[in-house]
Amino acid sequence: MSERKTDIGPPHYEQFLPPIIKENYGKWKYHEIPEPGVLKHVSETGAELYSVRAGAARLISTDFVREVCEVADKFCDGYLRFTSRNNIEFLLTDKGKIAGLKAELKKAGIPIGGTGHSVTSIIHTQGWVHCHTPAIDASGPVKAVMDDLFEYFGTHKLPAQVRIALACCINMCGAVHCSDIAMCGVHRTAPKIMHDRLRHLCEIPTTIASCPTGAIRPHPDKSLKSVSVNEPKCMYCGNCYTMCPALPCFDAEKGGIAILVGGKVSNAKSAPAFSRLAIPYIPNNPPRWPEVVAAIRNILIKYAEGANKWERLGEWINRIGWEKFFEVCDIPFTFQHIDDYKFQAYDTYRTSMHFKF
Amino acid sequence: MSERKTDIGPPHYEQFLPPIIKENYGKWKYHEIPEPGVLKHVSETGAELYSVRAGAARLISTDFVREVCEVADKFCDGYLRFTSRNNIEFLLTDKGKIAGLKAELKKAGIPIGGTGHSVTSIIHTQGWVHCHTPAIDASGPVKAVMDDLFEYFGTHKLPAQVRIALACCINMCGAVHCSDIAMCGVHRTAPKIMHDRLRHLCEIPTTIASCPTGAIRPHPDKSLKSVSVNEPKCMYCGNCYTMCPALPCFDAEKGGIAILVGGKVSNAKSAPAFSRLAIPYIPNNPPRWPEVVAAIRNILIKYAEGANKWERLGEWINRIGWEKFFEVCDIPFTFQHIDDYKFQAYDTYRTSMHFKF
Amino acid sequence: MSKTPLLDQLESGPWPSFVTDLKRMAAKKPQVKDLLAQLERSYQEKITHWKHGGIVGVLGYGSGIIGRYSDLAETFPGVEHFHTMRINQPSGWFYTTKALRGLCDIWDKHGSGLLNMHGATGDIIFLGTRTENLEPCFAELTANGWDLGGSGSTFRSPSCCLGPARCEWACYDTMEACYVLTQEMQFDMHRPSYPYKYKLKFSGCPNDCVAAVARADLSIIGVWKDDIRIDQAAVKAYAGGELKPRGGATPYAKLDIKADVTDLCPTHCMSYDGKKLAIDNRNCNHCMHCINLMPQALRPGTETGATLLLGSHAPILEGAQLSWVIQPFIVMESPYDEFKELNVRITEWWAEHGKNRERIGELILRLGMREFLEAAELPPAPQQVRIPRANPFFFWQQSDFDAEAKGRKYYTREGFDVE
Amino acid sequence: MSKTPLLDQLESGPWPSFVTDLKRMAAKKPQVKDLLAQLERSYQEKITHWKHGGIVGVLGYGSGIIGRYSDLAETFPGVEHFHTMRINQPSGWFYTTKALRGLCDIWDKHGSGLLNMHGATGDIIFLGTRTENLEPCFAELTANGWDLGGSGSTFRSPSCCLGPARCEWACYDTMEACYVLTQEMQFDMHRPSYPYKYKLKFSGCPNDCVAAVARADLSIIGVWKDDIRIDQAAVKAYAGGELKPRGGATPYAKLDIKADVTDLCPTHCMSYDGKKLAIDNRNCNHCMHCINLMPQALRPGTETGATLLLGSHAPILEGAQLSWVIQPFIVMESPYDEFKELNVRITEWWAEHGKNRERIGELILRLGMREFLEAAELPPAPQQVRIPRANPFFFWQQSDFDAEAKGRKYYTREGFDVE
Ligand code: SRM
Ligand code: SRM
Ligand code: SRM
Ligand code: SRM
Ligand code: SF4
Ligand code: SF4
Ligand code: SF4
Ligand code: SF4
Ligand code: SF4
Ligand code: SF4
Ligand code: SF4
Ligand code: SF4
Repeated sequence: MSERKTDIGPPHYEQFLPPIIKENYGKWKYHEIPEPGVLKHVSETGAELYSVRAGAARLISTDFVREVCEVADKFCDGYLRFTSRNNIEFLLTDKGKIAGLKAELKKAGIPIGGTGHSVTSIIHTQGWVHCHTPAIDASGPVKAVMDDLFEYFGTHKLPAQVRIALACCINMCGAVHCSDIAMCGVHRTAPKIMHDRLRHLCEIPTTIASCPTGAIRPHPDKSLKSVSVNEPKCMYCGNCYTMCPALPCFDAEKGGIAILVGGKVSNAKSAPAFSRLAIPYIPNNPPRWPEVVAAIRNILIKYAEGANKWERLGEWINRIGWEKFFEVCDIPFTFQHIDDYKFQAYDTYRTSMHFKF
Repeated sequence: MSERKTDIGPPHYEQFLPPIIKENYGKWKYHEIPEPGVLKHVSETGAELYSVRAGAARLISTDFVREVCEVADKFCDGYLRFTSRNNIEFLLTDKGKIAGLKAELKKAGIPIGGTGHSVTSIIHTQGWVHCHTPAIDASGPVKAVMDDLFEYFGTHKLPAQVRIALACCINMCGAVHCSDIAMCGVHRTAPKIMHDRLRHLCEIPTTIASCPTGAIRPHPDKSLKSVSVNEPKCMYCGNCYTMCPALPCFDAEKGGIAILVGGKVSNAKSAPAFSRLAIPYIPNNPPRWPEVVAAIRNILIKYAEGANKWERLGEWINRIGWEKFFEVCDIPFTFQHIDDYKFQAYDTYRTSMHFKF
Repeated sequence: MSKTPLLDQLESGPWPSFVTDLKRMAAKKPQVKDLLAQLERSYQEKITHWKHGGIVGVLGYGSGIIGRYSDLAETFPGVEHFHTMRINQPSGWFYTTKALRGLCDIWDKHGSGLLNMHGATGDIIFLGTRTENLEPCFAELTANGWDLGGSGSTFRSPSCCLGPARCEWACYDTMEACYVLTQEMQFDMHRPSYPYKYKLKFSGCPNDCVAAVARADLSIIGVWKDDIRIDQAAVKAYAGGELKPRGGATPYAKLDIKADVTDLCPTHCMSYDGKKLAIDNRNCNHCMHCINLMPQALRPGTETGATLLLGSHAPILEGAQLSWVIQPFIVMESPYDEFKELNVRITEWWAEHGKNRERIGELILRLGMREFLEAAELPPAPQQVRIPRANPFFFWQQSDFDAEAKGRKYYTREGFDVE
Repeated sequence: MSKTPLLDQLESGPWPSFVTDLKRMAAKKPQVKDLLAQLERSYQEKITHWKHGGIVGVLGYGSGIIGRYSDLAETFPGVEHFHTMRINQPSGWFYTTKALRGLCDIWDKHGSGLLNMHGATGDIIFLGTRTENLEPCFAELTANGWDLGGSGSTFRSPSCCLGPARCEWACYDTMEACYVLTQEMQFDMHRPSYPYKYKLKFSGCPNDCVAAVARADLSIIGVWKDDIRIDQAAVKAYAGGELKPRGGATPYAKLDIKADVTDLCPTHCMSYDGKKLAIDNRNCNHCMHCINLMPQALRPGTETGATLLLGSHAPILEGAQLSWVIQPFIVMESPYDEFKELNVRITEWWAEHGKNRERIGELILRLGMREFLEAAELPPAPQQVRIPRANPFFFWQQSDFDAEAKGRKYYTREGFDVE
């Protein structure tokens, strides 16, 4: 048996770069975005690189990857990349080939867009397809929302870029916590304790320590060798379940989706910011989550109507004030909107007369 | 013996109002400030009230009060008031008497000013004159600073009003925590435990609970019936001393003054804001605290030079950035400036690329 | 040679000298002489010479007096006892000379003759007397219509800006509200029954001239709901330089309405076309900036009342807090029943749940805004928060699920939940 | 009748359907058929059917595989095991079709044929295989030059924006830095020895196209120290409308340089007189706004490097954090020794002091920035804070007093203290 290879790390990227990039590496001078989904980068040497950006489901098959490879072979000498938001970029130097590439993608049902003032692909997670803690599916709501917002993917109609993300539970894999619009799966049931299993599967001190709100205590009945949960102190984070599988906190009826808005990552104009709770709960409604789709469209439309040029969603809200956001979007303000979670809470309170009636 | 009177509360204010105020109560239309220290209020009825504002030490004698009463009798029909910042206001209706009043005050060494874009009287506390926890005196540093900034009391030279405050310990009686410039007495010594006295004077559990950082523990030697202090966890707040007199945390050498800046209270333009640490420590140097006086003048001058019209000190700093404030005022940035106190700390960190080199 | 060489250095300079003032009193009162001598020692040694305060008071009261003893009583017997008496000031700190002289007479008789006009909370501070003088002094004060203010874990002496007495911007009667509430709360002011101190401050408008937002557990700040009143003729006079910005109290001779006013409006809800000033009042933040700069052209609206904010205090124990909005608008009119009842709900909830030395603002942080708002019977409102929460860690209570079951979308408060 | 009536409804609509894609794979792979069937059950019951993950892996590694088992294994035996393999992606997610096909071949052979391009951390996610396939699949991957990424309490697969490969704004070589650090940290990536996960993300400029500030314990964001380069001729072309704002990717045909650029500059350090654009670079915040809108007129300066920010992560446990500045400027050039050494100091300090499942950002909040900065050998700098502390609760250490005794005014760090 040959020596087992380990710790070789990923291949060096250079072998995957098209020649034009190798030649102009670090020499790019400017870019243009001649049409939605098409980027043109011009080098100091005068060389021109075209990138055509296309959307896809993130959950894909090798068949699909092979299809995409065929397109890339045909138009891009076999060079392509993926973006940090799971779009595909076809890299080519021959401007003349763009039309053909676009036609081919169209035929394959692969949409082009995601650049500039668009809604680009939704960063998302596993959901019911692969994870053990989701309150919702991931790919399903994403598909439903993108179907609805499709017109915004391939156009530059919005006041600025709009980044949508989804996480299927509050672990928030992905950048839900800093997105213009975010869907977050939420549980609303305290863990059900499976005393029989707990005894065998879980370390009691670790389980107790795992609860950020201190809701878990040793069970008063010592003979059970289990724990009890002080339900009013539980905010359904599932952290105890991560540490102890005998504490499932799922519930077919009470799970759902919260919508958070106004986050961003870039430093352009305003600083990076967290997304903030807009709608605390929308019932889980597979397969197409129509209330979620409608809620997101509503927010997007109000934003598009109300924002100034160049204003990200959160910048718009900050300008008009959150009280106006709730008014304009006709979203009720509830106890859940008011932070009561430890150290961050105070900083969210309005300690001034700066508000509107 | 006649019935003992209790709970009668303060006298009704109406008996102290001059007739012009009674007649125009709630009917004031606008005001002017024709010269520093002189306010003119005009009523919807056309009536005109003049108020002449004068500064005084806040620590005064009945002799001084009687002197002031004489002036008020002579020019104001016996009506006067004090302001929320301990200035005296002489209330009069006859414009012609202002000159005489001013001359009389001048003779008595009572300065006129404190209006508009001035440095008005310094809100302060007791210090060595009356309190048990001060790190510094109060009246002394205030006198020294006001002597130095005297030219700003009776003029309207600054870009906006500048409110200075002093607290002799970190209990911060007064509004030190929200002032343009604040002096705050700070200790830098952990409490010295007087085991003999502690046993008799203090409840051990209350004493332990009083420490916000959890630095106090039961003394390992149970027979002592006392406590021990984990010195590196102590930030010298004196709260344990408030609960237990056997834990003095004073020290003639290590006490001193911290300077905080950029706070405000009004909602004008920007929201109310806390003062922030500018200089963590200046040695205690009675009787005239020259280093403190110089530090405050330096900050005031840099502000006056750098601020835009109407900009409060904190608004100026926010516009240029704290890194520039430290640069412009030539104040070293130290570990002490970086918040590390519990829940507020994270919110002060720079979570963006928005800074200047 | 002078006995107070260090203090003497505080007699020079243009600002009035407390040392000079105290010295003349020292000539009459031995305790003031000893006070100066002890203070000189503190200036030499850089340390206080007051002992940890003891509990002293007048009969039936648990507040209003701060006990103070010297740790150098043998050297300076005059300051062996040097207690403070806090006398509740009248609304707006207005006096007649007659009233002031009356106070001086009492204090000359029973105390050191030293005082502060006023203490940082607002009281008249009589500084320095002996235990045995407290009761006679108190008797004479009450006989003359004065009473003690608060100290310790009580309702503290409220204070207010002078409001309608002399200010054109007062959105409610701060003076009367302060007086009425002070009277209403006499019992709680003089008998410590709270977990810690509780302060009220009344400001007539968002300029907040008593710093209510920073220093009062319950801050009552005047505000208007309708439109800022504009006098366009006066606007023109400002633009032309006939009227001076901020009533004249600035170094600037003339207002540039665009640069100085509309561009600096924090919500950008104003516009000025060189002739007419327009305000989109629905987007005004009530910051007062424009009104402050043009007092003859602009005035608050006429549908006025107050915003209630809660929770401010100095840094002990978890860091300072500013008060935050709990009720965006309340009509403040005599007899202030709505306000009084709310105040009772707040203090009762705090008294029930607060730990020793826990301010109301800290208790809310510990138990959560919802628990507080439900106890205070206040519905959630977006004005209460600057921004909604960022974390996904929120709670649902049975009342929420019940409302959902009834077909309501969200529970906000019994009778207020949203369909 | 279809066995997946609910999922079928996700086949319509213009956006590519994962259901359609999976269905064709289901025709070839029974496990995909079972996956769809189980997913349909989840859609019906609104609940996941995956069990709490178990620990599975390849020999010698403690990471790179996420164990996953169905709780309906008897009904859907194809998904009894359905583990994920995380394959470390190449820098910038560049591929040749040859490389991609090679990966597909391996996965068709050893797994479900389903994958994510890419996971949220950046890995290629091979979704669904059985325990017994892990080792052979791994052998074939490494034979072809691929390796597993991180999972669990390890150094996670770093990621980077494409930087100099295609972007004119890259202030350092993100691709190379990411590659070098990934190689450097192989041991820590594959053997869990940290308190929790530790992520690195490299963005070439403050636009932060990999969301480093939000999702990386250590965020390396490119920046320049000198002046923004201006091409005034191009400025004119923007003003005239010959050049389109933001390269054309907006609904707006023409740039109004004052309204759109200089007025929106957050530091107001720009001015435009209708002809020339001027920048007061000492007051520029590096926000990128002006550059973003006028890519042909403006470019970052040439004295470039990166800012290091630390601490971001999702909300577990105390709420989400964004990374904050720990070193305002570092030169990022191969072999990145300064950076590597700092990274070691950071992880060693964290490994020593961190509790189980405590991210580095949380540890710093628990122990204080000073302790961290001293361990990391970084001096305090005003750029690290947005605002200095408001509370007066600060500590002094012996080193401060020692520095004072030596006549220095402030201690900032051995060798750096201020005279
Ligand atoms: C390809 C990609 C980097 C990569 O290595 O994969 C990329 C590429 C570019 N970004 Fe980006 N960004 C990419 C993710 C991001 C992200 C990360 C994210 O969304 O998760 C951000 C931060 C988002 C946020 O703030 O929430 C991001 C914030 C920006 C910005 C800031 C815009 C703003 O107003 O906030 C710019 C500047 C601009 O668009 O003018 C920018 C500009 C650019 C430029 C123009 C850079 C250049 O000169 O080539 C590229 C084309 C932009 C376009 O599509 O309009 N890129 N860009 C990523 C494409 C994602 C996608 O497929 O949709
Ligand atoms: C007399 C007094 C109220 C009282 O009941 O005693 C008062 C009276 C007036 N204040 Fe005030 N303010 C008084 C303390 C305050 C305070 C509280 C404090 O300083 O502790 C504040 C908040 C300070 C802060 O923000 O830190 C305060 C913030 C204002 C402002 C907001 C200015 C700003 O730019 O932030 C105005 C508006 C203005 O000046 O144009 C204002 C305006 C006024 C007006 C013009 C109101 C009026 O129309 O009559 C009065 C004369 C102002 C002047 O002196 O220039 N008053 N004013 C207080 C005099 C204090 C003193 O002796 O110096
Ligand atoms: C006299 C006065 C200072 C002055 O010279 O004006 C004062 C003096 C004392 N304050 Fe104060 N406070 C005074 C107004 C304030 C204010 C300002 C205000 O009320 O507007 C504050 C800030 C606002 C607040 O309430 O938070 C204030 C915040 C404190 C604190 C910190 C409370 C906190 O929550 O952070 C303490 C510490 C304590 O309660 O143990 C304190 C404690 C004290 C004690 C009782 C010291 C103690 O620990 O026992 C001081 C007695 C001094 C003495 O010997 O006379 N004092 N104290 C003020 C009361 C005069 C009056 O009645 O008018
Ligand atoms: C696969 C992936 C989601 C995806 O579909 O893309 C994922 C999936 C899981 N994440 Fe994640 N995380 C993934 C990227 C992230 C990110 C984004 C990133 O890395 O940029 C985050 C936010 C950033 C961060 O690190 O904080 C993230 C924050 C979490 C957290 C919360 C950590 C925190 O400090 O708040 C958990 C909970 C935990 O660690 O127990 C978590 C836990 C998990 C676990 C392992 C569930 C668990 O408790 O054991 C999930 C396994 C799902 C499965 O069955 O496959 N995952 N997770 C992502 C990794 C793919 C990859 O390697 O490329
Ligand atoms: S967000 Fe939660 S449920 Fe979704 S993949 Fe991450 S850990 Fe799993
Ligand atoms: S779900 Fe979260 S809050 Fe609830 S008991 Fe478990 S760990 Fe605690
Ligand atoms: S600030 Fe401190 S020392 Fe000064 S009066 Fe208040 S409690 Fe006493
Ligand atoms: S001074 Fe403050 S921090 Fe120090 S031991 Fe006493 S209570 Fe604790
Ligand atoms: S708070 Fe407003 S109403 Fe009261 S005095 Fe100040 S400016 Fe006038
Ligand atoms: S009060 Fe403030 S927010 Fe309202 S219009 Fe005037 S300046 Fe603008
Ligand atoms: S982060 Fe900056 S350098 Fe990297 S791709 Fe985005 S814009 Fe270009
Ligand atoms: S990068 Fe941002 S801060 Fe700097 S000049 Fe441009 S717009 Fe202004």
